[in-house]
Amino acid sequence: MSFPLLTATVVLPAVGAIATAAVPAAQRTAAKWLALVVSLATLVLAALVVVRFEPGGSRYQLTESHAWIKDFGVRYELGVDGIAVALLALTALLIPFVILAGWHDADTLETGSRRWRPTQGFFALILAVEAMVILSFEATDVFLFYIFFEAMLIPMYFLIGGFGDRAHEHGEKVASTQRSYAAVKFLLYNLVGGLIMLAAVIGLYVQAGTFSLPEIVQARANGSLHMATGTERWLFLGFFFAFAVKAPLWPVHTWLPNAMGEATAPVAVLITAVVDKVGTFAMLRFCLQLFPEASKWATPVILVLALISIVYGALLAVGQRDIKRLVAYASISHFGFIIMGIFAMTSQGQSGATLYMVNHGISTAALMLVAGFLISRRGSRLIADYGGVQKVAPVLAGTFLIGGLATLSLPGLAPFVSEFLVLVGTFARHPVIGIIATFGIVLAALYTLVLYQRTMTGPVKPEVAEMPDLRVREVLVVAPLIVLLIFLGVYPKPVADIVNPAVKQTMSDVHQTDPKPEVEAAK
Amino acid sequence: MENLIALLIAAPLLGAAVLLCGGRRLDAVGHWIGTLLAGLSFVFGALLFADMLGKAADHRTVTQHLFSWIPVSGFQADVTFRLDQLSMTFVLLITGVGSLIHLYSVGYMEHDERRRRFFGYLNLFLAAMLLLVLADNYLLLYVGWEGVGLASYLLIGFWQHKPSAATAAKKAFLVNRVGDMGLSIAIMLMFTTFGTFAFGPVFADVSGTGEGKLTAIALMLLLAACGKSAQVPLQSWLGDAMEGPTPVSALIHAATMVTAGVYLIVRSGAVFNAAPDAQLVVTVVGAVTLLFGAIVGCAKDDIKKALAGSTMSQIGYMVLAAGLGPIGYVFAIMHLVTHGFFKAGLFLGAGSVMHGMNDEVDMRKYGGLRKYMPVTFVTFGLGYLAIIGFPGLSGFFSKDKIIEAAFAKGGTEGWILGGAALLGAAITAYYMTRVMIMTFFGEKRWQPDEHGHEPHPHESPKSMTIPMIVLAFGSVFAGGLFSFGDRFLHWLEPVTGHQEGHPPVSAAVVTGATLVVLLVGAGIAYVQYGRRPVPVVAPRGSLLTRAARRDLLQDDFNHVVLVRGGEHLTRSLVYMDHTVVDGVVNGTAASVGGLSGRLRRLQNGYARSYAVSMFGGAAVLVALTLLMRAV
Amino acid sequence: MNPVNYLYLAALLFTIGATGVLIRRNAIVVFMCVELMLNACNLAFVTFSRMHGNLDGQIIAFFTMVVAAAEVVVGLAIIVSLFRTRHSASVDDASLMKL
Amino acid sequence: MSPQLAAYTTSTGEAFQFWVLGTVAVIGALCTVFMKKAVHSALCLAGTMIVLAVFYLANGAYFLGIVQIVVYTGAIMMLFLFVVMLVGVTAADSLKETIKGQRWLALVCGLGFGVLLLAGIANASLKDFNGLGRANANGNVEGLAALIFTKYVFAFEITGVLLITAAVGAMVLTHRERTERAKTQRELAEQRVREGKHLPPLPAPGVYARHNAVDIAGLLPDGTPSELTVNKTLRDRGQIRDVSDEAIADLKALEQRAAERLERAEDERPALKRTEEASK
Repeated sequence: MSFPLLTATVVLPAVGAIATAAVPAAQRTAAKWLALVVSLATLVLAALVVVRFEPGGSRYQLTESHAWIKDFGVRYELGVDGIAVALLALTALLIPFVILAGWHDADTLETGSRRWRPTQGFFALILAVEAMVILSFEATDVFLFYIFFEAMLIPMYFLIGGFGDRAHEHGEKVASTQRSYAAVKFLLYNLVGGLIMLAAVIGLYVQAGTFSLPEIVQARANGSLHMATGTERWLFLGFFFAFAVKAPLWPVHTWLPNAMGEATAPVAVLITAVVDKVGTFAMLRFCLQLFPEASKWATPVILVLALISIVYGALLAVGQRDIKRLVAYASISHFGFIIMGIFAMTSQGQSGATLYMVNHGISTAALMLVAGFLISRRGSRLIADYGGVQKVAPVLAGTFLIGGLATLSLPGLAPFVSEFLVLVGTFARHPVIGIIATFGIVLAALYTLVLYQRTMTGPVKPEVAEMPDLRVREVLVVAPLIVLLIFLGVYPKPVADIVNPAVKQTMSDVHQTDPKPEVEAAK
Repeated sequence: MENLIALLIAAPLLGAAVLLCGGRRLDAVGHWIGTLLAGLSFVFGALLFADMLGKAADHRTVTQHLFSWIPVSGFQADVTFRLDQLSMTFVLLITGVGSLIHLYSVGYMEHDERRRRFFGYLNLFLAAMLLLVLADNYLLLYVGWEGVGLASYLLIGFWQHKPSAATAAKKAFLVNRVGDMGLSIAIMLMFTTFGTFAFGPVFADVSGTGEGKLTAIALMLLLAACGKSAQVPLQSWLGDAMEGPTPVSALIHAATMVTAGVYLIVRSGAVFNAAPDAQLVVTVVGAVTLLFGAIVGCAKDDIKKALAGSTMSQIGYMVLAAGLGPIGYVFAIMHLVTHGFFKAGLFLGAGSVMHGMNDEVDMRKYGGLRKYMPVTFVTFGLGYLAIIGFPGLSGFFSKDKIIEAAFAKGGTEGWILGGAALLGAAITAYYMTRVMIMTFFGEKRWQPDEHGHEPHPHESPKSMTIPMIVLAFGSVFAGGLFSFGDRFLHWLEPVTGHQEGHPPVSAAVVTGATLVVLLVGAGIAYVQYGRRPVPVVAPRGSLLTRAARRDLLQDDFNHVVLVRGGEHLTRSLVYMDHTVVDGVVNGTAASVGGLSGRLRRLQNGYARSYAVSMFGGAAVLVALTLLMRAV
Repeated sequence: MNPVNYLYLAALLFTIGATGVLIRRNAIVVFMCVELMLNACNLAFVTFSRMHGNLDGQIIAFFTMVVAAAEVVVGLAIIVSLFRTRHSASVDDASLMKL
Repeated sequence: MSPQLAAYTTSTGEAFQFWVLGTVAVIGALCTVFMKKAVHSALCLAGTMIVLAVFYLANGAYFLGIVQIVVYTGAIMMLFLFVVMLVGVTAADSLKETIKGQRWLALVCGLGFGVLLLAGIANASLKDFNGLGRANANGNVEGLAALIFTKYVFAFEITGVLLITAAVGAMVLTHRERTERAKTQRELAEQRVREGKHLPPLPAPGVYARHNAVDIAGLLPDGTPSELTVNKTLRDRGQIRDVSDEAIADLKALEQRAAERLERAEDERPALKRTEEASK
């Protein structure tokens, strides 16, 4: 038996989380370093997964399978395809930056009590989220996936509710009320989604008699598992609803701005760049593969919802006065693109959507973390409180601009590749929707540039005049992300090569082929 | 030799990377690094040009495949460069004028503490512009297209502490984005129609495609061109873009970037040729813009904005020519190159004037400067003569050809387009004469600024005058050089194709008419501004003048409809998101809360009550079990 | 006679016991009623054991007795300590389970 | 009664026994529920349990029958009685219901449940009868032992653990450890002085020359009873016999006679109030 690499990528951060939590109260710094080292080691393991993965090989690779709950046929079944590998790598990559960016975020909570160890808790929770997210990317057993899809809400709840931004102008009490409101909202939305999904998971088991994704897909393909049209549609909706809440899709998006606004910047990155990706990933892996017919049936509605998300999210981003909420609404717009790409049912759209997940993770992380550094200096999230930062902190402003440009999908940076693929893929099948979605790129420019203009340019406000530029630690966080954005913008081939075969497979699972170009069709 | 193509782009790109990431250590030498790399790029361009001249006319196209960029099934985007005569022309223009302007900026930006960064941006612009003209497919072109937009954004907003500059930069980027939307839709259309968006296959397949699709593609490309080249209706950003440093206005907003739209149309000639309706729209846009820009140029007192109006108008000529199809492509590019020389020269001259006048831009506060800055006066004057089409200078050759071609379009359209072009020439003469007289002739009208500093007009340093002199040479001789023996025509014909136009009246008549309107325009300006003193405070002016000062009310329209409307829309959406979308969910939560509040009364806390519920529940379960068994 | 009658008796006793739990307030009597229910169950087990012809039912009844004994010990201890603190053995004296 | 008989048939004797004893058991159960005094309930329950023990024997569960008598009736019920004594042997519940609708709900549930159970049993196909002949062939106790120590050995061990835990638990719950030194008489006296009430010893119960039982509250001068005079335990059980009414009536009669003799006006009589009740 070979070394269980996938399990290792889960166990390592999980053990790391426990170990970090157990560090004595006095050794705060040790806890931070421990968490950082564990996350870097996980990154090494993830890199190993990427290396060991053969893009042209079988569908699921590095598989592991052990019986777990025998009576219900629940198995501990892991396996990765190209899409999962890409997202696994993204997660493992982002966590060290999240940890490094949040280095001092939990310090101010320190109180006299010896048993109260918020710093340890903060980093342990981040590692716990990492372990759960990675497992949900790897699980090929529907039930196993479901458990961790839900379980990750718990650490996220505490991260949002327990470690918010301490904005100076509200008193701490107001801030903490809003924080717990945001945390509860996050939890409730996702729990409701999860509950409906649980019903669908059970329904699926009743229909299929197994939880194993490959088995069900195979059974559906060779006709041995037949589902009535109505049943399939209901089950699809049950799964899709949970993922749409997680993603989030309009109109179940309102938890995201609250959660991202109240959480610290690294946690906001964790929400939008890592945890939410599980939602879109699951649409691609579970919704499409398990219910191909229902997916096709629901496509028009979902595309319209995605389109609304794109335009609506962007318009609301324009109207925001709070930096972090602005980024949150921008993310809603971007998730609209991802979902649109998935349900465009073309290989360009789906490859684009997968690349989009990776690129959006990196670009949002860059923008949000720099925004977090900015906010931590002034202690305010309101755009109006800034102005002229560019003059006093040029490196901060420069990195902020690059993050913003990535958000508006400037060609040459990674998000452009994916956004264009999604647009092309959608346009090929649904021209009108594709064209309307293109308005999104104008609106993206609008909210990004307005944000940059109001915070960074203009005369220097007296409150920001003394603002220090980025510190070494902060540069260490941002610089690699920017390098990565440029690299993946110029040379996305490595990721595309990993993703493409999996997308091709998914397309054939859904019985879809790309529309032929007119010229070729004429021939 | 092909490998040099990549180096052409790599040199300024390296410069941008080094200068922007290098930090303060490079402050002392940064500008020279930037200039050197721009010059190096020009040297590479010259080498490639020499190489190209050595080949037969039909074998001059070379491509360089670097790597596969976006490989997704059915969607292949490669990083491939294509160097043919058209690209070569642009490469030489961009690197040549670019290097000169780098040199000029060394002096112009001397006292700016962020000079290193300025050169980094300039280098970034060069790289992006070269990528734009060297790309072998539309997607790669798109990268360059937005790249120059970014550089333009950064450079317009270079003095970011001025809110007006920051706003202008944002506006330029946004308006360009609207155009970019057109380009991306065009690419998507190409992909669904042809299955590819590389130049070669697309142009080859044009014949087998329906005209409707092609018209749609062409119109979308036109939208892109309108955005980038400041054509009506997306012209509003160019005037505001003058907030940037003057070298930027010269390089980006006169000589190179704004002409990218013309490049796009000429490059996509095959598509436009197959879509006559789209071509008609192109000519209309060109004609409207050339008049629009000219009228705006007449009313502006800000020297750079007057020149910006002129740029808009001149690009209108080019677009008009490009819309005429094979009879106009070559002349569009020719005018583009000569315009690159004389307009860059004019802007540099304006920059030189501002440099000597404490950055004053209002022409009403100039006057009589010819005595103080002779070199500037001479070079600016030569540029002036070139742009109005004074016989023998560059502008004469290129503009005259375009007017001829417009008449050659034939039919009513030909007369209308030709007439518009002719009218445009008259207005050009008028407003350029106005600029010339207000700046260099008449009485001195400058006043102390608010700090009491009286400007002391003086000639600019060598690093600024040399580029102006070089460009003045270009303004004088380029047109002649190109036209004698139709050299430019033969050079470009293999790429763009050419068709001789036949104006309804002979070419000599058209030329004569052009000269007449030129004299009329210049004469009126002389009467208005040369014969009587120029008031320091602008008179109220006629309705048209007032409208033209406000860019013919286009900004007001934008403000009222787009900005205000957008603000209202976003504000109401924010409100809706909070009340309706969130409200539904919160309302559900509240009603569940109310219901549970009522249900809570059942929980009276007495253990026996709970026991009754349990027992009742057990009874129900038993009943259900029995029922199930019975059924 | 059919031994099923034992089952009817067990059911009857169980129901009486359950009703007693519901209507009596004295904790001790409630407890006795619980015992009555347990005994009714035991009777059923024993009868089933006889019907099935094996001793498993008796074993279960035996275990029930053991558990009941343990339960009584703890339960009465609780009643005693409750009585000590609240001076009452009524289950209705407090509605502490109310939110 | 032979094992054979018990195993295969239900003899007439058994039927007779069932109907007679069954009736007794049901009556006992009903009395358990409806008797006012806990001690009566306990006795009735014990009766029911003994009947059940007989039924166990009749069903061939000899061991269980004996255990039922020895353990249940002999030990557990006695434990109940002890606790009843502790809490108050004469304490009678008021059968008045305090929770609205509880009794009706309980009766409906009880009846419904009972009917359902009976219906269920009636519906079940319980025709086959195996009897315990073979199982009890080597003796009932041996059969049980064989099962307990083989098949159910784990459960058996666990019940052992349970019993020990229960015993320890009962001790923990009822044992009160003195956490501080007992107060001396002097300290108690000082405490009383500090608190400022009942400086002298509490008054004795009983009404002089009439009642001297400890559960009768002494009367205050105006004829109302003072609960302070009764032992705390009795007070907690609510076992206070109130004779104040008689005393008050006597007093009233005395006043009446005095008034008639002195011919005093009605309203000049001293008002009689039950001060303690008013204060409650």
